Amino acid sequence: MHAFAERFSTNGAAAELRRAKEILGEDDDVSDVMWGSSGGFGSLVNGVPKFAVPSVPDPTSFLRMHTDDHADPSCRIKIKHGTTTLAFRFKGGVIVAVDSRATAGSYVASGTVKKVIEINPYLLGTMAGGAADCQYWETYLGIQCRLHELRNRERISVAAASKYLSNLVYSYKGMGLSMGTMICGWDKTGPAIFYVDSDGTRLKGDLFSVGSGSTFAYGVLDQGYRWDLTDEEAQELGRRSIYAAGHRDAFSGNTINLYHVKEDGWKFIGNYDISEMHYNGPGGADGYGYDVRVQGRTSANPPPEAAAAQA
Amino acid sequence: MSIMQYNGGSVIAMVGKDCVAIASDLRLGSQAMGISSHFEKIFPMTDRVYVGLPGLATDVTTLHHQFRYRLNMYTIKEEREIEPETFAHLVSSTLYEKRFGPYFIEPVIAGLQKTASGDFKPYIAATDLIGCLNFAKDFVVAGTASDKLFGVAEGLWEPDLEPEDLFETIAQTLLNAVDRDAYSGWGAVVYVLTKDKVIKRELKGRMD
Amino acid sequence: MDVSFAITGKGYVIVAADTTAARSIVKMKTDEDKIKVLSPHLLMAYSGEPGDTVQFAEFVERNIRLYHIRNPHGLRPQSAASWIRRTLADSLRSRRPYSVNLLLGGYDTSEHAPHLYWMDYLGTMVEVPFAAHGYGAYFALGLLDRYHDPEGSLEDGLATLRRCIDEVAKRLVVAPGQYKVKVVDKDGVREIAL
Amino acid sequence: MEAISHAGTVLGVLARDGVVLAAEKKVTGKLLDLSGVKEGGYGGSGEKIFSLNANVVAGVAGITADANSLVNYARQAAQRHLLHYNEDIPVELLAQRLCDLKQGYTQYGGLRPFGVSLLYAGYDPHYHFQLYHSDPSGNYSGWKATCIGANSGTAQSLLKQEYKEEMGVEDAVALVLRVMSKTMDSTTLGSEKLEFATLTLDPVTKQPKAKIYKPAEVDALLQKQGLGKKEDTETR
Amino acid sequence: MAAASVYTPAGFDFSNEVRNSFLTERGIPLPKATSTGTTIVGCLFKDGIVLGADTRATEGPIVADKNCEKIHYISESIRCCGAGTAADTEFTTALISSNIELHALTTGRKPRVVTAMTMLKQMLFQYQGQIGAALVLGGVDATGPHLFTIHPHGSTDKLPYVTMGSGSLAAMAVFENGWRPNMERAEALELVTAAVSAGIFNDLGSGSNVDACVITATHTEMLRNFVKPNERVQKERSYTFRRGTTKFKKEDIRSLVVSEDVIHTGEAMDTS
Amino acid sequence: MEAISVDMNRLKAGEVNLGTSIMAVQFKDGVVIGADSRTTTGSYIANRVTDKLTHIHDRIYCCRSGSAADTQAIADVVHQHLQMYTQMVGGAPSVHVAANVFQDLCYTNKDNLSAGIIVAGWDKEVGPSVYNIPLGGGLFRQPWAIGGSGSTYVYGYCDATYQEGWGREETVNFVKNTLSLAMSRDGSSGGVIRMCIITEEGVERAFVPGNELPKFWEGNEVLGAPLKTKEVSDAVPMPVDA
Repeated sequence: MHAFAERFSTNGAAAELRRAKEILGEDDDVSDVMWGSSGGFGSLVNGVPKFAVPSVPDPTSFLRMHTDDHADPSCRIKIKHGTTTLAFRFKGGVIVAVDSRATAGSYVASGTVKKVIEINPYLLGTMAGGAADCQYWETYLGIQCRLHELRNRERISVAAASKYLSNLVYSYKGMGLSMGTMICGWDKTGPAIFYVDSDGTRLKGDLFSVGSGSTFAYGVLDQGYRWDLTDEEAQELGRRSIYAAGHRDAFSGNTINLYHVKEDGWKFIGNYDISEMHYNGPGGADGYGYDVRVQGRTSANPPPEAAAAQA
Repeated sequence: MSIMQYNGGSVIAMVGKDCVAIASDLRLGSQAMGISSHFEKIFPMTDRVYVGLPGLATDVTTLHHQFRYRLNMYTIKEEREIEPETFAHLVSSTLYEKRFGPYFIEPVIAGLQKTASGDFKPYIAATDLIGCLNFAKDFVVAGTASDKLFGVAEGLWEPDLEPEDLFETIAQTLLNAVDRDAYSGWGAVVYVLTKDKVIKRELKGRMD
Repeated sequence: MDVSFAITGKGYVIVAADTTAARSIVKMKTDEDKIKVLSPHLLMAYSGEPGDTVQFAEFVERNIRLYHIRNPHGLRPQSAASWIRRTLADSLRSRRPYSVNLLLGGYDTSEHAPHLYWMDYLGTMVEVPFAAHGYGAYFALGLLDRYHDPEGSLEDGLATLRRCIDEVAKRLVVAPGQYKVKVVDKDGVREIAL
Repeated sequence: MEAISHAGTVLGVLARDGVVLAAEKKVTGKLLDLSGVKEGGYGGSGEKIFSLNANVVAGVAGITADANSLVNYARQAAQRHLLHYNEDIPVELLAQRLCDLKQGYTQYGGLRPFGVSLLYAGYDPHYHFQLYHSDPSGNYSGWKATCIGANSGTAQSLLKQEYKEEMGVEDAVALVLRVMSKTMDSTTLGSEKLEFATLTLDPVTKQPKAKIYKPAEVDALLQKQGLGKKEDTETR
Repeated sequence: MAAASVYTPAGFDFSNEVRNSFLTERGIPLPKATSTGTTIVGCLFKDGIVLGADTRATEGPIVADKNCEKIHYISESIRCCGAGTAADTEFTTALISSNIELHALTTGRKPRVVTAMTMLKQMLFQYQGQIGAALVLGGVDATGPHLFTIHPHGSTDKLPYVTMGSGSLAAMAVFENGWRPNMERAEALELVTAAVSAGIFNDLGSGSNVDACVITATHTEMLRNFVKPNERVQKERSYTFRRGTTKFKKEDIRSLVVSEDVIHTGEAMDTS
Repeated sequence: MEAISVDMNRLKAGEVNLGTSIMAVQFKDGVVIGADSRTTTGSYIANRVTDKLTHIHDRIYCCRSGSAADTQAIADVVHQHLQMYTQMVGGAPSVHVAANVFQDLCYTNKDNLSAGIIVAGWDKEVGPSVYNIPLGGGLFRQPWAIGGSGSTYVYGYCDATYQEGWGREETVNFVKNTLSLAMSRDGSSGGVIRMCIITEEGVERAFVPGNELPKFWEGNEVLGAPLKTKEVSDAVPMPVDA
């Protein structure tokens, strides 16, 4: 009796599943079991995982009421925000660089957050916005990419993967998901970057930076960017840009994680402490910091005789 | 976002053996954006009285000038230098005068008080933004990282530290606390006051 | 939506401000000069609440001039900045505060050094080697940390300024089109065409 | 004016790297309690030389009570300037402020002018070291070396003879003491008759540093210049 | 030149009020002042009054001062415990103390408790509750012992045993159970200690030590930290750092030793 | 009615409130005034033995309801005022004068005060009199007046019971009964009853402890009481015709 009602209802599990299938454009002959194991990953067997929504008339505004710490600093749930991530394409592949700070209010909750999500050996996703949202959905994306490989006997393109993610999060639009991510990888078309966010925006591009410190990163990035950078120059540019953001933005900082995506997949270049970069730089010789860089230099220009008198 | 966090910044003062130390970070922010890493919040009022003014930066400057003025007037009238305890009350009443429209500053005072025998006794105090004095025998903290500073200092402080040990303790307390505060940091400065000298050191702190 | 920049270099300060006067979504004017010459060696770029800006700038200008007339010598940049800061901080406690952000660039002829002060509407003041107000600051500060040289020649300074302007033009949705650029050095104030 | 011509001489000499002030004390005597002066209280609570601000010291000649009142006014004016402009008051401006006040008292019937002349020794970034003189009428003028009080005429001509352009502060100290010893009524110079101050730049901070000599230091200085009292006259 | 006045007449200065409401309008909420969560009590006994207070000052959830003084001096035989906004209790009692002293000098008599009470209530009423001071006023004067509570809005009550502050409920429970007329000094002191302790242990806003004050016609005894039930135990380890742990960029040492001998004579000065 | 009951919302946040039942009744030789003794801050009883009957002059008292701070301040001011009046006029003020001073204060500051006051006393001109000054600052002379939050419960009782020409005994009993009834129904009134009997001869204080308040019908257990069942007779078989 209930099964009948459920089939035509517009909410509830079955409807969600129906809706998800429409979104994903799955045709009927690809049945649920073909999606692989359900072990350890939510209700995968039901298709798109779904959330328990607060049982109030308007869950979205309910959530906003309790999470929007700008309007009400005393609210219970403080969503972590503040981040700088960037990715850019150049002749040698894709550079992905992120900071590692997580804040809750003014409190630096962690300085060792991994904001690059290694979706598979050829795909990287970055993390800005809700940490949980990014982690969950990009891991889920990883599963889908693998399934794609198994089904189609070829690697998923960056475009397809990002489209998949975009569609997923778009279906939750207005429900409070918060993510701004860059899906970076190398496919048949070469290096590729797609920006995907929880509004449903999906952009293809050469150079993106996301997060509260992104403007500072853009400043350095844009000025130093060229298509024909060498690998070393490109990595240095990524590092310096994240440093700039980590330095100026209160909500970004701690360390830099740097990745380089090449034809044979991504490679983790290193983890760099921003303070270390400030004082000593990556090589231990040239600190990035303004004060370090200009030490001993002065704008004063006393006339020669005055300078002599001073001495 | 509280007005106290608008510019960020924190100050701590500690008592040692015949010495006191006062330290602050050097950040001046405009909310999340750092503007300057040379914004001093600690000011010498006399050779042996220092005041730290964490809070809204405009009031840091205004109060610094105000205190300097009132202090100089005091010195002119009294023809002697002010003692830290007297200065603490000057701070307190200056702030309480604005009880219903306060300056957004929580001052910290550190100094060496002249005793009857001619020695110097460590003195520290803090007030809230309307001038409620808080005398302490160990340490006082204020600013955006105050809750973090409370925790670290409570663990690290111990009585009768020699000036050099006090320097290490206050420096480590401050550096570690501000590393957990988004609005404080960008370098730090420590003053250690002993009976015959004042040591000022600019620390190599995290710059993010 | 105002954007202003200032950069010090060897013996000079460059102050640049956009020239747009906007009201709501409309550009009312595109050649507005938002940099006041306060004294032979002092420049002030102002931005903020329309109305307040000009009123305050003129108030400051008149008072600085009055000081110059009344007293044996003019105010040094440091003293002028301190006075302006105090006026702004006091105004904040008046019935209707000025909501003005300032960049003050001056050349101190007595110590032969350029000075640049960043000041916001609250009366916060700090001396910096380079500064920016408005949304431009978010793009320029990181860049200036990277490229600014305190001993740079005027050409170097202008090149750095151009980088800032380009960056803002590239990334800021409401980027202004034109800027007015003035320089103060030991010889006084002059305007420069970019 | 009358009071000033009887008052203790105050002498000021401007040097390349400093300013020197010296003053003759008139109020002396065995019964005068000098315990406070010995310590050299804040701002030189002597009788003739006062510190007006971090960058200005002044020597006064005239009615002591008026002088105290003026000194207080000057200190407050300097502090007000500091509060408004966050800089030490320029020396000329401080002289001007005092003269404005002094002039005001000459203008109205029933008000007695201040019977005080002052010498201001100061430093500011505009004109570096400066020496000014102001009289009860509210006139002021800048000098390289000048003198007020009793015997100022003699001293003035001595200064005119011996002053050399571009001399250093050491030479200026010697000159001042030499002139002082010749002008003063008493034969021997000693700390009970002389107040002394210099204003120089601190070699480290490059900030002006006023030094008002304590009695013991004055004596030591005189010894060094060979103008002091003989050993046996000194109080043991 | 437009210049700001520096000296303002005595009393409160409301000039920042406008600025702060301007800031509040811009969406910046005002911060909180230190308040004393507080348990303060007082009771009558055979020969006089016993006042008691805890010693914790809080700033929101943070304990700002672990051993503050809440029993304020009004005159030799009148004391006042304060709860509420710490600065308000501090300054209000200081002001009244000063006025009481002047009053005593003018009249040439020892001040009375009602006089202090009236001054306090009139001041608090004038500020319509804006001054957040909740007080317990006790003392002995020519007319005998008196004990009052004064609420922030200026209302007063005269009772044989009183409590105020966030811990007042816990403390009152102790009084209601244990207070009797004409108690001995020791009993009363014990009861007050028990009442404050009830606040210290059962109220989050109160804590640390018990201060007490015994006032009789002839003598006032201030028992600072009368009981210390919350002494901090010895730290198990010392965490001193090795000297040289902290890296610094710049050092500037200023000697405060005033060199008496500034004259470069080379020979020692005769200071015999 | 509306004006007399204390509007809780007009109290400032955290202010001490006299929840209160107060009353004054005139009889041929004088007046009897009475009040409960409860003072509350929120749900906490700040004072359970409050004296809300406040001395204003030798033969004039007032009963206070509303904000404790406001009414104490008003009473203090009026007290001072009448002392001055006595010195200047050379004789005791009439109750009418006292009531007018109260009314003037209450009316001119009506936006800043929450005070409901009953002024009662005896004077040479008119003998006993009772004046009611409710919240807005009106002034009404009444033979009896009740006020405070508890008064709403006992208007009917007063209307039904009061009679002119009572003597002292009846009046005291009337006040005692009325207040007891009000205190039993009103949560913010309670404690003890304090009374003053003001006559030409003097002022006499009376006090009824909480456990000696007049008792009225306080209800029986209704739910727990055994049901009164009608006796059911045994079934009688219907006669059937054989």
